[in-house]
Amino acid sequence: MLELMQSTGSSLLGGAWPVVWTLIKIVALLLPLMGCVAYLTLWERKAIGWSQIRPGPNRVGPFGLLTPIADAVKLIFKEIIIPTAANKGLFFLGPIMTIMPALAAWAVVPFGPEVALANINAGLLYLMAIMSLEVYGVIIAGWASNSKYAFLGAMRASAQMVSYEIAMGFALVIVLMISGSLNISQIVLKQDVGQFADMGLNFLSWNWLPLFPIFIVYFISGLAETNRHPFDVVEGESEIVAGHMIEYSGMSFAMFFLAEYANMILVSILSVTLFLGGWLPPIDSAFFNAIPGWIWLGLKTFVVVTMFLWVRATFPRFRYDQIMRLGWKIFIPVTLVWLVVVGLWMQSPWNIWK
Amino acid sequence: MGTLSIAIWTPIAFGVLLLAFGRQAQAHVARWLALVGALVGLLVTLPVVSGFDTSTAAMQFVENLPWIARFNVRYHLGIDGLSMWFVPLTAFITVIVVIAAWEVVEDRPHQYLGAFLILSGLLIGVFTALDGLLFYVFFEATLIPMYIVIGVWGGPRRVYAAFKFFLYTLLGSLLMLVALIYLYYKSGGSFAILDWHKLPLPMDAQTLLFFAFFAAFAVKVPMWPVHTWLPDAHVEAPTGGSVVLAAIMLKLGAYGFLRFSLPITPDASQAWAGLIIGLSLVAVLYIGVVALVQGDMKKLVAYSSIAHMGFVTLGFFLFDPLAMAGGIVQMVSHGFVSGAMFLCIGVLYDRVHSREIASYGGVVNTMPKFAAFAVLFAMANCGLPGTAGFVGEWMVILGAVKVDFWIGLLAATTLIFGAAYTLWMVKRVYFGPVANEDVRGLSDLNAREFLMLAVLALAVLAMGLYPKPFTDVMDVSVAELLRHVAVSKLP
Amino acid sequence: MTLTLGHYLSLGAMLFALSVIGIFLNRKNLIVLLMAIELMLLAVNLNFVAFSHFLGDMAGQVFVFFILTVAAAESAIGLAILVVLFRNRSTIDVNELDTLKG
Amino acid sequence: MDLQEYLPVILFILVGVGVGVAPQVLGFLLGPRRPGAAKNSPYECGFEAFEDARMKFDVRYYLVAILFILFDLEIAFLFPWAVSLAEIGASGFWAMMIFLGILVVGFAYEWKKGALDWE
Amino acid sequence: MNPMNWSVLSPEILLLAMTCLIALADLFVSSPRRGLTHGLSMIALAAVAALHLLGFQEGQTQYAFGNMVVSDPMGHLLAFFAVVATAVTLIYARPYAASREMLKGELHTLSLFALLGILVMISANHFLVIYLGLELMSLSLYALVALRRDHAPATEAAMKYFVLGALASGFLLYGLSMLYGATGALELGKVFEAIGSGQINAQVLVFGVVFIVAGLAFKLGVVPFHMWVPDVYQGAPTAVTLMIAAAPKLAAFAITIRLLVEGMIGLGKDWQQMLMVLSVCSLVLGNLAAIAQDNLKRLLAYSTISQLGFMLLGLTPTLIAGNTLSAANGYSSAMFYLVAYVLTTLAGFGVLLALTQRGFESEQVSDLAGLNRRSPLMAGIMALVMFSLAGIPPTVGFYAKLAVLQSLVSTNVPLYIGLAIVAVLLSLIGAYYYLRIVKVMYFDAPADSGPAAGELQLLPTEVRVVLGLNALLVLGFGLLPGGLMAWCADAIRMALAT
Repeated sequence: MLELMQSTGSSLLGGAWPVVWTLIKIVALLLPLMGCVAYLTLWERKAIGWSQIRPGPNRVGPFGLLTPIADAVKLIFKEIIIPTAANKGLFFLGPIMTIMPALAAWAVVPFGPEVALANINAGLLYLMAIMSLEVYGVIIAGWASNSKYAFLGAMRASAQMVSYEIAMGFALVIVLMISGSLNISQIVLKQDVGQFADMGLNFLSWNWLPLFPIFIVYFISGLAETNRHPFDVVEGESEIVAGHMIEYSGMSFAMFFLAEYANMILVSILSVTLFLGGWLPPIDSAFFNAIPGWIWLGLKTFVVVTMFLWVRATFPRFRYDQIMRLGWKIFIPVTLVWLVVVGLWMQSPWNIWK
Repeated sequence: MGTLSIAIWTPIAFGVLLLAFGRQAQAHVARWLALVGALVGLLVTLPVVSGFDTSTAAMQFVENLPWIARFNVRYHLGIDGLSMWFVPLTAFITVIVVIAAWEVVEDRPHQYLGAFLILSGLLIGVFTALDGLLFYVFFEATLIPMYIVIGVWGGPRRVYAAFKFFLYTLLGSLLMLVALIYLYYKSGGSFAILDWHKLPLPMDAQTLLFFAFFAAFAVKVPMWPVHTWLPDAHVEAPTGGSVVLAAIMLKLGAYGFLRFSLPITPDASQAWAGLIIGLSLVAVLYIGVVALVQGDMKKLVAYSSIAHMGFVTLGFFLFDPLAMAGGIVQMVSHGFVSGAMFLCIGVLYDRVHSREIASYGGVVNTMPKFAAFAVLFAMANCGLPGTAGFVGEWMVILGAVKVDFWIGLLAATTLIFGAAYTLWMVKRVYFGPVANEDVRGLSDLNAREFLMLAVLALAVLAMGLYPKPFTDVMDVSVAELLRHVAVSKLP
Repeated sequence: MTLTLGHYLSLGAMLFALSVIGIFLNRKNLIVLLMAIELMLLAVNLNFVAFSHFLGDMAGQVFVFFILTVAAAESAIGLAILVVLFRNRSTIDVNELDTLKG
Repeated sequence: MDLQEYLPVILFILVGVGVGVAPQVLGFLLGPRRPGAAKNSPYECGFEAFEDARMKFDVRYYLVAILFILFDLEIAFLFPWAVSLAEIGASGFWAMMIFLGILVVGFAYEWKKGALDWE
Repeated sequence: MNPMNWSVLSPEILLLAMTCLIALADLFVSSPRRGLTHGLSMIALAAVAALHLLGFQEGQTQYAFGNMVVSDPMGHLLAFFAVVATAVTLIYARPYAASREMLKGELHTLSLFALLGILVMISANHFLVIYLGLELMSLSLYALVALRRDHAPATEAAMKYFVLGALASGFLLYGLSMLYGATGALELGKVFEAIGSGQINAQVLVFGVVFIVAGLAFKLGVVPFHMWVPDVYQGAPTAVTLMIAAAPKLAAFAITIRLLVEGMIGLGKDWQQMLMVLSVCSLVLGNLAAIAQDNLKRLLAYSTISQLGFMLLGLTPTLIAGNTLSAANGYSSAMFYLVAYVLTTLAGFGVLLALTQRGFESEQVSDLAGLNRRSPLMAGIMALVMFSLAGIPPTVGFYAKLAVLQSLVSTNVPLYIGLAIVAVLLSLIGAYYYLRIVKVMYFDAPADSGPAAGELQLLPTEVRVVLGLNALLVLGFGLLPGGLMAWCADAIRMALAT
């Protein structure tokens, strides 16, 4: 059927067809993603509710399943307040700069072998670049609001994000060292080889085991990058309320919200891709192999995302100085040391990544 | 180390010693040390006089060592008849200066005396250097101590005078530096002056070189119209500074003409001799008139120096052996006479603190011994026969008459002008009734002053009465120089 | 239209000229100056990359890498100086930097 | 180099911007618009906002920014090195170790200087 | 590709290692007097200087790191002087910095890093290395200027230095990119070959050369790229001014030689003319502007401009009718000039630094008034420095001027002889303001402010000894300049021979 669409499309639209076809693919990716994001919010409330021995939202629809829809409708019809003192253009731009990177990063995420919207060679580099843009949204929003809380929140958020970006970057470098490619599909495939993979225990060949400290660093940095608990001083209710988004309401606010959850899923899926074998089945058995890769990917991602929620439900909030100390004084040295260890390991005869 | 090196470095060593270890609190030690240094400096120049061979025009007491290999610059010293007398003269004047400064200079005498000792060594260096660059180094280096001396111990307008002195002379000598480098290049990489003497040069090069040298030496002599620094420098300088300026430093320029302009660019020199003669005559006549109207004694003597130096340059550019020898004799004698004149003014100034002629009158009544000396030197200054001033002037005038009667006549008028301004000053200052209370309170010479004036007076008289030792030394060299100049160097 | 070396060079030259003009004409804000400096280095980078591409020589791109790094270090120092200056003078107006003159 | 591969990337970025713009426009169109002086003033826990919010702020934020620039660039250097580590062999590895060694010196320096302390 | 040849860069590697060590050592073992930091720095500098001197005496030209760096006698000699200059600067700077709460470890570390940049530049044989060295030096110096954080003029100077310095780097880079495009090479030897082949688009080359010359001129601080010099000299802490005034000029000279002479001698006639214009402009502006200055540091800044203008004159007479002899003559003269300038500048600022103790900035010309009465030794040294800068014998400055003039006149081209005369006349103007300082020190009545003679005795022995030696060298090289001149000549000759 796809081939039919391809041929009809190209005959109809000529040169513009690849664009249209890509757009179709993007939409095909985005719509489920939006759905996931929407239901992630519900899942979060449910999960936290359950962990606190309460039912969570259950009024709208069966088991509260329509809650996200109701939220969306409510937000659309809410007034978007633009403070008088705000910088109008930037105020509008802030949410855009927040949501755009959160979505655009998905372009290179592989859902299976060669199944990525853009299977570019510099995939990881692109990810680094586009995720760094996230800071701009925060800064612009905080600056444009012209409110002290927003400003302070933006400063905190950006400082925190850039701090953890370094640790994250080092973590990525280490992954790169052993995979030898910036192409994310390659990185996944590289995890499917090795001694344990030969024994059929593929999940032991995945990067998380040899790079265990890095995996942890990456995961926690991901929490901090997305300003999730316990690193959410950005919007510490008790101090600066909602941080850089305090002046936003209605759909503008929804953009920040969307972006946050989209980012959560992104970070999770990246953890899975980089450390947990992506779409690969954990054990080399016929049964597991029969299950499509995207299901494995989805499952793993779900587990990791749920860890985000679990962390939120469990941990108290860090103080800001503790956050910075963790980022600079613990993660960076740890990654540096592990980088050297892995490097030496690769130089040694016991190199397992040949 | 050769005789000349010793003559140069002895006073410098003493000077450095004074600067390094002299203290304001121990001024007396400094004075004695300086005196010892000056006397030793004079002693070590005596072999130059006694050992000098008057029968040859070749360089004597030659020292020739490599110095800056890169540019083939050599530490090349030597003297001939043209330069010989200036070595002891410099050392002698330095002794006088040290004595003259004895109680007069109270502010940091160690620095003052040290500067003069160093200056003495440098001046001897200029007269003995046979390497172009070495000459230049000594020539320029003399500016530093003189600048300091004028600026620190000078009169009220000392800063202006010091700057004018320094910059005027620097301007000229920098052009000379370019000329020296050009000669270095032309001669195929040699800074030896004697090599340059033999260097054939085309006329346009000669002309440019001639004017480059002219710029340096004419300022130094000084010739009209670049003489204006001299009255200022003389007036503002302390007595010692004036003495050294007049007695020695002015001779550097004249000596430069002899050593550089004439032998290196003989054709250009002959071609432009008219200009020099003209300027010299202007100096002699016009400056004579200017001197006449001065109310400041030092200025008067300064202008008279310019006029006398005009005689020297005139003598050089007549290309006559008598005139040239006369010029050199005039240089030496002017060294004694002008030095003595300035010392006399210094003696008065120390007592009255005025240099205005109008402040004085009838000094002879209160300072008879001093007046006697002063009158003697004044006579020498206007060229009275029997004094040093007469010999040189007379020789130049004779030579001039030989060359051209009118030049001789014009030159001879200087005797009249000289007599006029000097004697008029003498009359106003020394003779007549006692003019005011200052003069009435004057005390006559003390032993120190008497000593130095007496020594100078002896020198002036000796040279005037028996000039033969002086002229003997020069004759051969002058003849050789003229022979050299007569031959064209055009390629 | 194919992009030739000339196009890249012209763009580079334009960016370079813009930044130089920015540095010399800007009289308001030091931040703009710092940005102009960055722009200048980017113009140079463009040149290097274009040349490197058209010459088929990787060295130019390596050079760009180094320039980028140094540019970062440079802006770090520039910003640091700016902060210190602001703390001392409470202004980053170029026109008000006039205590030093003679 | 196949630039074709980057078409989806560019399109995705554009779509991302679109996703940012469209809902906000929608919100403007569908939501009510009832501005008021109190509503449109900056939120400050009910207090009147008394001065410009764009105030001087702690210099440590600058410090973090500057340190970030530097470290991020080191990472930029590490990227190509890491990718080609297998090919450049031991000499390439040790060269980067020297580089990292210097980096560590700088890091230790900052640490000891207190640049990494927030309090 | 030849082997890495680490030993060629051993002095630089040693310096880097020591600097890192010192940076850390200072953090962990720090005392207010920075005794350990200072001592270690001195040891490091002594070792590096010794290595370079040995290298110079070996007289070999070696390439390393894939021809990216070169070590030749010229480089060794310049590096030796740069190291010595830095060491002397640090010695002078220590009491000054201590009394201004500037004596942090950074003073030493940044200076050493700047020196490292200088050394890297000096031994560069590749555009990239030149650029990295240049930036390492510049960045360290920017930070050094701003070392007194609470001193408004210093920070302002730092900002100006930074902006214009970055601009200069940009110019230089742009020129380098053009050359790279034209020749397809970044290595100097290959660039030279490509230009020599004559198949290169001359227009692009000349375009590039213009920017390179402009960039170098910025770094050297010659007109019309001199704007930063007076402000930075005046605003920076005096110790840092000295750091900027001395050693970096040697590096700028080295890259000038490497880029223009070794790399692009074929384009000689293009850049010679530019240098000529630059130098004459610098001489005119530097000398004239200096007259009007009352701030001593600003005056010295303008003096530097004119001095470097004079130095550049030595680089102009090249390749007159293929006469490389005169070129070598000119370059070695310029090098000698520069070394003499650095030596003299060190002594001059050394005196200033010695006078500025105890919270008193000896910055105004009038602050020197009557110095001779307060401290004859300091006045003497300063006078010596001034006479040297003015080019009066018997100081080293005279021979520097002589050497350059000599190289001009020896071309026997009327244009160059004319240049020599112009230079001479302008240096006469220069003599005026140098003399003015001597005048202030010797002729004027003492100023009330400023340390008295007794206080000057409190200077650390180290400073007094080094300052004395420095002054002696200014005079000593004036009396016997032959050895130093021969060194410079040898160095240039060997650099050109390769």
